[in-house]
Amino acid sequence: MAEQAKFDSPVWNRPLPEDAELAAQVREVREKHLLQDARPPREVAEKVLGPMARLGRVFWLAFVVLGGLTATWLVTWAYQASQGMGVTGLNRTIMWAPYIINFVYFIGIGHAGTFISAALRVLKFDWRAPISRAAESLTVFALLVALTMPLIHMGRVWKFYWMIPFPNQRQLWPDPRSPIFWDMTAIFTYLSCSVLFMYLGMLPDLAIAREKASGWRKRLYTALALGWRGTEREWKNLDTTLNIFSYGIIPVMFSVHTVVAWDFAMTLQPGWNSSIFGPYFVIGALYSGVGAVIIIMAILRKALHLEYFLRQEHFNAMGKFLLVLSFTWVYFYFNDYLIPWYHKEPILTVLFRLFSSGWAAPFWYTMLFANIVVPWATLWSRKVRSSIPALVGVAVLVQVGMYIERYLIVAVALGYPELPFNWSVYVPRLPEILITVGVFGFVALGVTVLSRLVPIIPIWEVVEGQLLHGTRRIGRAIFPAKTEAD
Amino acid sequence: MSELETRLLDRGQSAAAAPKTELPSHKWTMLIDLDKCTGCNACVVACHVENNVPIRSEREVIRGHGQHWIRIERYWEGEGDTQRATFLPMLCQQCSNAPCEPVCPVYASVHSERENLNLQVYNRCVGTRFCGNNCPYRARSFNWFAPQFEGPITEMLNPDVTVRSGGVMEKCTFCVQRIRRSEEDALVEGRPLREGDVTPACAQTCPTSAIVFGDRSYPESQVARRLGGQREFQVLEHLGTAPNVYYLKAGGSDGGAG
Amino acid sequence: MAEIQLLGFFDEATATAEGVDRLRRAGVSDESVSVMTGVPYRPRMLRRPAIASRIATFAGIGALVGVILGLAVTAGTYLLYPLSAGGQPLIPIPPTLIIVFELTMLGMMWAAFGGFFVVNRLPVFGKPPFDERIVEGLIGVQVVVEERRASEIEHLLREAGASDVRRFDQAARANEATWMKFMGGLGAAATLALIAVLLLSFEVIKIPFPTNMADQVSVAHLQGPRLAAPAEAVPVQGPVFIAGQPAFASVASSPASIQRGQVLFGINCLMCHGEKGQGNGRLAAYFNPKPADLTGEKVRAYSDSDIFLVISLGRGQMPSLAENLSPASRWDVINFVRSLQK
Amino acid sequence: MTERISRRDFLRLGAAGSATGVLAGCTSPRRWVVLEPFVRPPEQQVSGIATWYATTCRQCPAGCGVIVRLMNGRAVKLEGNPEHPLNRGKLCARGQAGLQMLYNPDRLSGPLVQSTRGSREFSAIDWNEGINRLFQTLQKAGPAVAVLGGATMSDHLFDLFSRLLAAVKAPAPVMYDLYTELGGYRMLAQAMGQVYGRAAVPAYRLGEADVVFSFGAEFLGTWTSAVRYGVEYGAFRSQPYGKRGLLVHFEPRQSSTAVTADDYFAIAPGSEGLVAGALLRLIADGNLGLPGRAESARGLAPSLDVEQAARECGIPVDALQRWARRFAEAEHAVAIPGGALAGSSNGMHAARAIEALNVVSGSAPAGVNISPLDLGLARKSLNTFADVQSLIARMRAGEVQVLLVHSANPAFELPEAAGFLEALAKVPLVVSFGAMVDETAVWSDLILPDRSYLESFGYEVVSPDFGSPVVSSQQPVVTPVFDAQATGDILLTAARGIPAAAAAMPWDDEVDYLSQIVAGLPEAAYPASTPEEKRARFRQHGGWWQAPAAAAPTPRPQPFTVTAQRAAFDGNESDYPYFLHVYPSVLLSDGRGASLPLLQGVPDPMTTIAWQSWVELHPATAERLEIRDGDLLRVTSPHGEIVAAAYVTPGIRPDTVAIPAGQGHQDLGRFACDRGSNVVQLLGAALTDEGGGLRWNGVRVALARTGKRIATASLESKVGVTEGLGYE
Repeated sequence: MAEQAKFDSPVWNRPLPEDAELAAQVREVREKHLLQDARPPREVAEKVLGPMARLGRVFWLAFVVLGGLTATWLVTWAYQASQGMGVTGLNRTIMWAPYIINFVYFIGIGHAGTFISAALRVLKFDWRAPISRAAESLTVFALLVALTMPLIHMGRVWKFYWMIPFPNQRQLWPDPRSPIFWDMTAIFTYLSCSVLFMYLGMLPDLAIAREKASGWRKRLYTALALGWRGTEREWKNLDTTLNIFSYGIIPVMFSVHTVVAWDFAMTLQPGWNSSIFGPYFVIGALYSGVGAVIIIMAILRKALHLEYFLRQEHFNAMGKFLLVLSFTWVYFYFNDYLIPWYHKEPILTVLFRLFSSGWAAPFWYTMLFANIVVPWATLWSRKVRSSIPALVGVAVLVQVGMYIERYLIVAVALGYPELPFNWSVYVPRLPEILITVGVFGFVALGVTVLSRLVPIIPIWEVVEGQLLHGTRRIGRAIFPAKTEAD
Repeated sequence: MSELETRLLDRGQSAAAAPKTELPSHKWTMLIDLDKCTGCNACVVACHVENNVPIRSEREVIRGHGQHWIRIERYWEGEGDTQRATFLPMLCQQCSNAPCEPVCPVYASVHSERENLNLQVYNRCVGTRFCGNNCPYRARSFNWFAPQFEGPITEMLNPDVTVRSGGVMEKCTFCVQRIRRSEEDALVEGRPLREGDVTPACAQTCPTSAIVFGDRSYPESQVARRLGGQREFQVLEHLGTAPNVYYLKAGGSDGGAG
Repeated sequence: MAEIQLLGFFDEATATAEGVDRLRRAGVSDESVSVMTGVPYRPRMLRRPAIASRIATFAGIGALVGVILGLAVTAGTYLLYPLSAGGQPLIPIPPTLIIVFELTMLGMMWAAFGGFFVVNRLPVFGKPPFDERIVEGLIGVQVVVEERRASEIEHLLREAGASDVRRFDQAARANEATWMKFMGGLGAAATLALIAVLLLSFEVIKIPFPTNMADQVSVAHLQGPRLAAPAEAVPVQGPVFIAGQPAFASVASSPASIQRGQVLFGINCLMCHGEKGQGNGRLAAYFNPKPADLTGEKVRAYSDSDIFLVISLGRGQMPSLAENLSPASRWDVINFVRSLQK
Repeated sequence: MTERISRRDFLRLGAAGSATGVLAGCTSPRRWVVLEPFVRPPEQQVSGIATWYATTCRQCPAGCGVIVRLMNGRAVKLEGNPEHPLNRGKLCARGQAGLQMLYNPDRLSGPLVQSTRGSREFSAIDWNEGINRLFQTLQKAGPAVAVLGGATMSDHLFDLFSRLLAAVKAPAPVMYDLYTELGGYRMLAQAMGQVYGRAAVPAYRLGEADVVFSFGAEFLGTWTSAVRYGVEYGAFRSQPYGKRGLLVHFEPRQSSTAVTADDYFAIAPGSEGLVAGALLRLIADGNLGLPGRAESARGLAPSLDVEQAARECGIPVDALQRWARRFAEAEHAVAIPGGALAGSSNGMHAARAIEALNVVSGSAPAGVNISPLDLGLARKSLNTFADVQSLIARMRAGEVQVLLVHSANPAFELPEAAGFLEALAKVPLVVSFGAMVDETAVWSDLILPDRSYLESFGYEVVSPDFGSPVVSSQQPVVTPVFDAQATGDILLTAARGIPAAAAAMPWDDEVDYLSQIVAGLPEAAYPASTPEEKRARFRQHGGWWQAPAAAAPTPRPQPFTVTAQRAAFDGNESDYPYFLHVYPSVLLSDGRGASLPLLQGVPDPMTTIAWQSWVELHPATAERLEIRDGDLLRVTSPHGEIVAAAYVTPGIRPDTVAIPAGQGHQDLGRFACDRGSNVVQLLGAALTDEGGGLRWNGVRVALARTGKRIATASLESKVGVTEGLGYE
């Protein structure tokens, strides 16, 4: 072990100032900021890889429960496919609802991961480093689920490949006019590029894990790391590729949810055919997505003992983010509401009446409470933002609120077509409830298992950040400072 | 062998009888005179029988899975004690700018320019139900379950019409099988289609002749002659779907034409 | 002249830069030196020359391919299947733009990913110089030198501050030949997979999965047993026969009628009565008595009206063909049979 | 090759029928869907040639001509016979559904016996044994035979039954069913007899009418020949030179006829006669209308106070005044007495009052010509409820040894108070000819299932008769689907052993009988010379009729008086606060349609409810009793109680509840049984003042919630259609 001490270079073991007062300040800065709190890479890696490999009782319990939910999902789906879509609560007026609500919701969740990784990378927000991979893994599983939702929803799911442009015996391809085709192209692009993006960013960490692990994990990481050594050429190419992905995936992300919004906006359904639906859905997606990332962060922090990486500063920043998104979302929602309200378009007036005083009022007010009142009332306070339980509480409320919002748009508005003879109300039945609960379980299972298989904190990004961050003394005060290396 | 030649051969015509040019185009149009509609439902039953539309059980109807290609929408007009019901037969409007068509990812809902028809190709349908949502008339019905025809009831199924499997969208076709049959008959006899050759099941049975069907592009047809009057309107005209089903408002007459 | 690879380990960047400088001064070319780190140190920090990445080129080509693919999928589909939908023009531009955009981005990112693999020759086969300590934070400086200068360079590195120097022999390098083979194998596998999917999608390999509507219940009874017409009932098209009157509405024999009759004979009669009507059709062997020889004396003696009745009502084992042949078609067949008798 | 191909196999091959299929050696209908289906709708392909047969619809007594489309020996579609003078190519919902009568999965195959009545434990016997049992009992019974038939029994069968009964000196068949009772056939015929001298169901020509008053006549839904009235109504609405007739409807409930009317008055139940009387009074006193109208009205108008009458009926006086003037001034004005009159105690008075309006306007109905053409064939006449009561009395007195029930379902259709089932216990042998096990078959000993109307022969003299007589032909369009025997043949077979009957019924079978009847008809509209050709053409065209006569003789009214009479109701107002309005369901009619999924599953036009029965309530009533749609209500009358689901609708008077007949079967197959409730159970057995009809429109009921609810199987959105967009 004496040999090892030599590796602990001064970069990672920065001495405290002699002055006791300044030393206290530095200690405070280090406590607050992960990137100031530099530790030797070996130690950082150990903080990630250690808990990851220790599969405790809680993990197995979660695995069994979430695996059970996933199985419920698949079994219910098989039942529904064999019996027919009639087992759901859908009817001749409301032909879309449960699965499309889930579809929109999960696509929305999938937005935050890439947003945090790519957009914040482009903007050089270094604090995002420890969050990005957890967010990306959420993206991947949420998108996977979102991709299955239109399939679950199909009347003849065994013919799903008819929607794929591939030469076939039918001699017919899908119609590119259909928003469903746009959807599939956009989601496929987004999902595949998200997976590649996540994998690229993971390569150096997999190389670290390869060196540290043993047994089957060693073999797994050896294969996954592809012989990454960290040569200067590899690093440069990785940086370029990641930049291309970051710039590329941001417009794709916007397009995905815009296209999802167009699924609705392209129709003649009152309450759907609104031109603001695209940006409104994108913001809604980010809103619920950032909320979901906050929840995942809190859970992973607890489960994998990531207190070192995920600090108050991160929750604080995410809280601010949530608040800003809430403002933006309200702005769009108000737009979508105000204009038809002002026009007094009859059928939309019916919908508004329904929301404000009809049977849907409890849902609508809950949604407004969860999406507006609570975030606005609480998130301005640093205290709330920094308190993990409080912030998670708000984030959970936002999830509830955004789910209800999708429910109101998809299931309620659809029940009010222009000919009042056909109005209808959607009441969920057991199959779609089981499937919905099941897919939540599946996403949780995916993130849980993945967080035990790959380093869920990007070690190299944290270490790089720590390398580039230091303190600066101005007068008698110590401040965190950042080196702009690029 | 071309499709047309095969069809002619089946009717005992040698392939040489097939016209070398394109088949003539039509503007199939339906006219529903609300002044004459009595809500008797004869059209509904006739349609069920002609087009093998399954009857759904009570439980299914309660769940909103009732399946009809044409239905009589009954509205109430007026207030309080003077409230009076009105009937509006609603079926696929065979829109020229059909909102259901472009949203279908698999070309199951397509347009026939030649015949001015909105076609539904059951065997292509994968059941996304996008078309159903996008139909402002809610004229499309989905097979929530596979249809059930009990015992000998299968014998009365019309062999000209496919029985749609579960998970497939269906809708009024203007009895395209009858159009096809009449077209063939005309071809075999070497004459153009005449007014009255094609009548969908609903128009045929309608006791009051409230439903009239014909080719709008033929100026002597009943529909062409009766179009353009004061009473004419189209349902949800403002949406720009350009339906090919025209309605005549109740409470007036166009005198002698009907 | 054998070469050897040295791997020196430095604690931090300043010493590494010093080492790199010394190597350069010692006449070791920049190409022979490579730095390995667990953290992305910028080349400037280590006094290494700047590196240009070719990934962007790949991404650009990918984007171009994406544009072409997007146009092919959209416009190609419209042109191959000129199906009208929703009153839109045959090639609607706005939806095309959406697809082209998505596929452009897809092409760009996939190509960048692929480029990353190609440029870096990933995955690495063989055992190029590496040490676990690099991931723990040490900076490795790899130098390829002639064997005779090895100790000189090692000394130089240690002097610059290297805490340790490891020697690797010539064999410790990435195996590019294996990499090429691997990539080739990958390509072959992808091609095979594509072919397999094509075989499935063109139903050359058919998965016996029910296609639902192919087995039609509505036409099932066309296959089932023919039901006899109800006795004594008269269809709307008219009675077949009224006592004391000849059969109705005969069609005069003409080349057109005979030609129609031939086609209809082929459909409805040939399988029993044979191509020339001699009672020797493919199914004749199954019958006792045999199907009638239509060119024989007996049938010649029949009046047209009698033949019409036999076709309409059936006789013995011959079923009624009233459902298959309209009255006019029956006369066409009779005219054809008469032409056979000539 | 010694093995022989079976006929069935051969037929399979033959049936494939298509050139390419057979020549290629693959005879599968898959061809139609496998080669092309993925790129084109299969409807683009049509195959085979259809055969059409003309016959007569027997879903209701009217006798519309239908043509049946056959593919490969299967009936696949019914359509109106365009040649038929009654319905002119049109058909109603019930007619369209007729194929399910033929292909109903619950039809019986072969005769059944039941050892204990009501046990529903039937055992199959063969036909010889079944007919033999009938024959032996008939032989022993002598004149103690009774026949209870329904109005949809074919006239030829009625003739055979009548001949059999006459031969054994038994009273004539009793022809009575709920459908004709609710339609007022018998009562209206009686009233026509009093007014014009010939008792026949009236037929009103509307094609040229300027004003039509409909007094509870649901002539566009169920009344007499709804199809013909539909045709008439279509012409009535678009007459030459842009003329459009006006329709005014008087009925307590908005039926589909009321909906289509230009003006509609929700009059108090049983006040139709009062309205007609007041209109007469107004024409007479106001000296309204064309010359001669007021004079004519003065001779007929009853003495009444118009204002009081208007109050009682619930019509504003000025509206009455306006319409009286309109009616009197119209060149062609028609007043139609509806079926609902038949159930009111004052029905005959009301019918005379309404017919007096026609006398005033000079538009007598067709079909009441004083001297009808003698066709030399029998036609059935309907009996009154009083006749049924006397049959029940005979049964109770043990004077009936054998009861034959055909086309009627008395156990379902007669009120319990009539005592039919108790009397039935005294009859040693009850034979049902029902094609399915209905409620009456359950209480019978022997079931000899008749063929459905699409499998059997017959003729029907069309009634109502719109000007010239029509004998509609009935012939089988398919070979029997089930092992059922024509009742006519059974009767002829059984009669052979009874000498008197054998002499009266000398035919080999019913086809022989029909051939002789048809041969005796006068010259028809189509050419036919020999008797053989006559028979063939009769079947080919779907009946016998003559070219329309230039002008049918106008019947001259007999002297008659009109009196204003108030209707009587069972139950006092405090215990039973609501009038009960019973009406035949547009789809299920009196309940015989309940076995057809096509009629069960198609929504009722006014409520859009399928598969269920309901009680229609006014929103004010519902609010007072705190009733919502789907609440199960206990409806109590002085005679019984039923439980049915509420349906709140503005289309009914607040003091009235309406329940359709048709549901509430315990039997009649899987589609009918255990659905809803039978409104007949609320009725008593009281007779109307005149004419011996059942007073089914004179009952008051009380409503109470049971606390249970069911989901309403309706197509409409109740919120949507009642609240709508909220801006109208």
